[in-house]
Amino acid sequence: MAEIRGLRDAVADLIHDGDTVAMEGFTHLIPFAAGHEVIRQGITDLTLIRMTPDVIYDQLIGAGLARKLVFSWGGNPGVGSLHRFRDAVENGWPRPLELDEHSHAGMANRYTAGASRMPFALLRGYRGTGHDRRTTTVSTVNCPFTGEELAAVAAVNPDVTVIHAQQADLEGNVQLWGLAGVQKEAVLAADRVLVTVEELVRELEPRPGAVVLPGWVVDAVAVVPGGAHPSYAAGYSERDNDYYREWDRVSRDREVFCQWLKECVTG
Amino acid sequence: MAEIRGLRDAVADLIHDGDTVAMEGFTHLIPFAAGHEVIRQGITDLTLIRMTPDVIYDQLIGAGLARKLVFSWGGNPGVGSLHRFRDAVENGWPRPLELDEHSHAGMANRYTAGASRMPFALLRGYRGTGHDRRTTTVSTVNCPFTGEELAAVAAVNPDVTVIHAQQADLEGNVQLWGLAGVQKEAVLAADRVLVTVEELVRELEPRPGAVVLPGWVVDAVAVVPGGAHPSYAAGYSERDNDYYREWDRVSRDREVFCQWLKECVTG
Amino acid sequence: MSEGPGGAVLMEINAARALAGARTCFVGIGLPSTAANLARRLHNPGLVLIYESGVIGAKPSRLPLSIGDGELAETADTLVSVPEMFSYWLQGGRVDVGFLSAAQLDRHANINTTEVDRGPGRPPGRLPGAGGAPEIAAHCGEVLIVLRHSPRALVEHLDFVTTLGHGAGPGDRARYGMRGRGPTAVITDLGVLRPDPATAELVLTQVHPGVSVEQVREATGWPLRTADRVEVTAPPTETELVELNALKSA
Amino acid sequence: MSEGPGGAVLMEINAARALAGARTCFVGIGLPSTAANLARRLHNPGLVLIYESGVIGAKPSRLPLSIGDGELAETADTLVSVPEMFSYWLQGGRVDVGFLSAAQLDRHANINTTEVDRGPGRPPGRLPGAGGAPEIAAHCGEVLIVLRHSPRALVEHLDFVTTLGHGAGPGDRARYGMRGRGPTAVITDLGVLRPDPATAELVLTQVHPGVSVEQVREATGWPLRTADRVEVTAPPTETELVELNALKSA
Repeated sequence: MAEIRGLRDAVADLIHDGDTVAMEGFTHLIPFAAGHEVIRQGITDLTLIRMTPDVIYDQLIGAGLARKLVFSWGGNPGVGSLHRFRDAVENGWPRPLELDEHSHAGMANRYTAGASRMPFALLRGYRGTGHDRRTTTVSTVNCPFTGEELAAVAAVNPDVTVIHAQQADLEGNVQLWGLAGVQKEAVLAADRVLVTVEELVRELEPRPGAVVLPGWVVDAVAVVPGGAHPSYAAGYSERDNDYYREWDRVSRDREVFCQWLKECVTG
Repeated sequence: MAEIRGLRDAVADLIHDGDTVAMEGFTHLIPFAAGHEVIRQGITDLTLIRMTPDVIYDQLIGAGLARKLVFSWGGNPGVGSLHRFRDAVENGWPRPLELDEHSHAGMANRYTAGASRMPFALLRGYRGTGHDRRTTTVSTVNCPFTGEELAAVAAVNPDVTVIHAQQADLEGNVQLWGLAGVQKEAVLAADRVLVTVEELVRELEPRPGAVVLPGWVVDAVAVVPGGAHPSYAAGYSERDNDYYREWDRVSRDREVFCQWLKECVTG
Repeated sequence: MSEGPGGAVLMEINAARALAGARTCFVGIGLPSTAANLARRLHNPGLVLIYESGVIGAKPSRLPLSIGDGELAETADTLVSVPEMFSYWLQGGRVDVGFLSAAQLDRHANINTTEVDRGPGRPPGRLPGAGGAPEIAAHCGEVLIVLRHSPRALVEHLDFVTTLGHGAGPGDRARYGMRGRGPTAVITDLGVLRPDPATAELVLTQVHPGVSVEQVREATGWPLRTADRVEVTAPPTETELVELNALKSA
Repeated sequence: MSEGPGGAVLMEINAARALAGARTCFVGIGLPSTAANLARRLHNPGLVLIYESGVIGAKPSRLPLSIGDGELAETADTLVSVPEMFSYWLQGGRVDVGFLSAAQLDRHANINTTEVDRGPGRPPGRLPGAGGAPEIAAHCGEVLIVLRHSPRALVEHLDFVTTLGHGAGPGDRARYGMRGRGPTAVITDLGVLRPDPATAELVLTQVHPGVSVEQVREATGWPLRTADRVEVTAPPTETELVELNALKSA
């Protein structure tokens, strides 16, 4: 059963140096506050998994905490490049970043396989592209019924998945609604799960389109209102598009970034 | 875009002799009225697909319209045997019934593969059982990453899928809620789709746990209040458990069944 | 006490007792449903009932007739699609205990619910088939089998293997890549059988009050071995009987 | 008219025009989103906008900055998970038209959005990567590519193949099991290129008003072939310009 606890303790207990960590959220409900807590605690040598490593992973990468990135689209949505990600890949600053690179469909299937506790998943994809030559996590299988060759992608099973949701009740049952991304799969694929929530409620009131995660698949719930900012939580906040635009300027320069890190996170 | 039409015309247009037909609904929302219309029109030589061929398929089988059944559990839930199904399998009455028999997990995966337009799906299952010796739709593949042997099941792609739902709007967008079974997958796996609904509404009001099917994946919507009876439609009706119990008596005897067929369906 | 209502009650109560430590339970209709709901009332109010119809965390006030009854959905923590149920929750290893029944059961706890031979000149008798059983047996942390004891049910050879229990003996489950422990107890109206850790063969470990070991042997279709010490099931407590009656008459 | 705002507007308007007959459209951010939303306003109000974030049937009143903007979700016919979007809806063949952009595009409409060479002694310049593009190109009924015309974008050789268009020529898509028709038009700020049915090589079929064929050739990194008859794009209508402005200022 999920324990309701403080963010600092939950992060310290659940995320360790060298872990494989997925912080998911497709534009919506991105667990920024938890990511910043990881930076504050200096938890390092992480393998970071995320379909869309946007600003939160740019920050973790820039802080030097990631040794590897498993992903499918690394940009600042609607703005441009992720400069810290680029600097790590192109120049190895502040440290080299190993990549395991997929398409969205491939990553979605990898999470699905992980949640289903299968070693791999099938899709029609990748063929004719350069991806399979750069990764060991894409292969092919032939259909035993039709003979057709299909793409196979290895499951991902993070050590820890971190997500942000709108609500949890006192028993740690979690409800999120709006764009639900790949969060359910990322949670069920993981060994340990941390959920930050906007608020704790006495009882979860069923909502259209909601995903409910029973407390018994979650290890810890931390109440962090605004914990998705500059991403948003439908019903609680709006996406801070200015922050994403401003990030382009902050992240472009190593010194400006380091200054930001000190002022806004590690304090 | 789905056309709103009468049940008789919709069935006549969409379901033909020799078709592979899936009428889905896991206890809830079983499209009985559409099944009875198929019986009235004498559409025959059908391959019937359904995870739980309960009383509706017992009736179609007893009426002699099915040449093959693709399924995973053939009983009268909570009551006992499906006597018409048994009579067809054991005695070939009123005609022999070919079987393609799976587990629930296998059938669910077959629909998922069908909806995903993949030729097959993977699961951990079937191994050590007798199923794979009786069907050509179970095989094995080895994981290209771990070498592990896994079960492969062939996709099902019905010619027609028929489901019952609570509501449609005037453009044929469909909403169903409560136990959603495998209906979305059965619809998306099919070439043609007929949905009977409890009522037509001006606008679908989003509901917790609802499945929404856009009108452009549905061919015809027919308004048939009570069209799931003796199954039920959450929010509209209750399951008629007495009917299921009484079916045991009606179906046990060929003559009583034929009498019932004439009195209650073909008129 | 012999076969009959008394034994049936102890079968239900014993099954409920076996759920004392479980967090999540995959429930079928009939006796498993009775046992799981009884456990919630008696000693495990937090037990999460999962039904293959897509229901997680049902809290029914009365026993459902089918696994798709409306009350299961209405009282659930969450509803999921049937494919999700089988992939993420059952195959995903999220269920501690599964309940199964059997038309035929062999000494290694393999199960037949597909068809039974009825002798020469007659076609096999058709049963409902697999349903969720093969994957429940494969993926749940452990499986409890409940059935009425008779030589026609506990047989030397299955007419069809619908669901693998312990296969042909130790190692078979691992060889087939099954992750759960498989059947850990067979609870009947006469007593309880458990697999011998060394051979995976079911042995009699417990008889219900008033039932003799001999009686159980006679009701078993293979030469039944008994544990070194066969215990006697604790008789139903007043509370157990009261709650069972309340559940059934609700 | 040359490269510049006029051409950019015609690129957007042409892309919107190309959606006149589509029922469903897979939309990325930027120009595709502008084109799709413009098509809804101009001539295809029933066009179903699908975003890879899980949104089916979005009806935004203003242009979203990201594919996960709240308004997309709030105005949708339904929301689905990202795995479902890619499996049931995109791979399931439910989308008529997909839009893609490209950092590099070759003559067979293959796309690079992964990395570009920057010359000796410098590491390749890193781009965002694949995202949904490879499967959009594989599964949509057809794909429209929109990008600004330049010799650095329309290149002789891709530095990396992120997304397969027509591979090395006719037959490659079929050989790789791809079901959609692949790229059917490349709409730039100078004109429109379409694959020659015989060779699958992109040829110039249309120039925007005031743009010469020679200008397009100079802006293309491979020796560009032209169709027998190169048409001139109809200039933007008053309505098209008004609606485009309204959309952008909303």
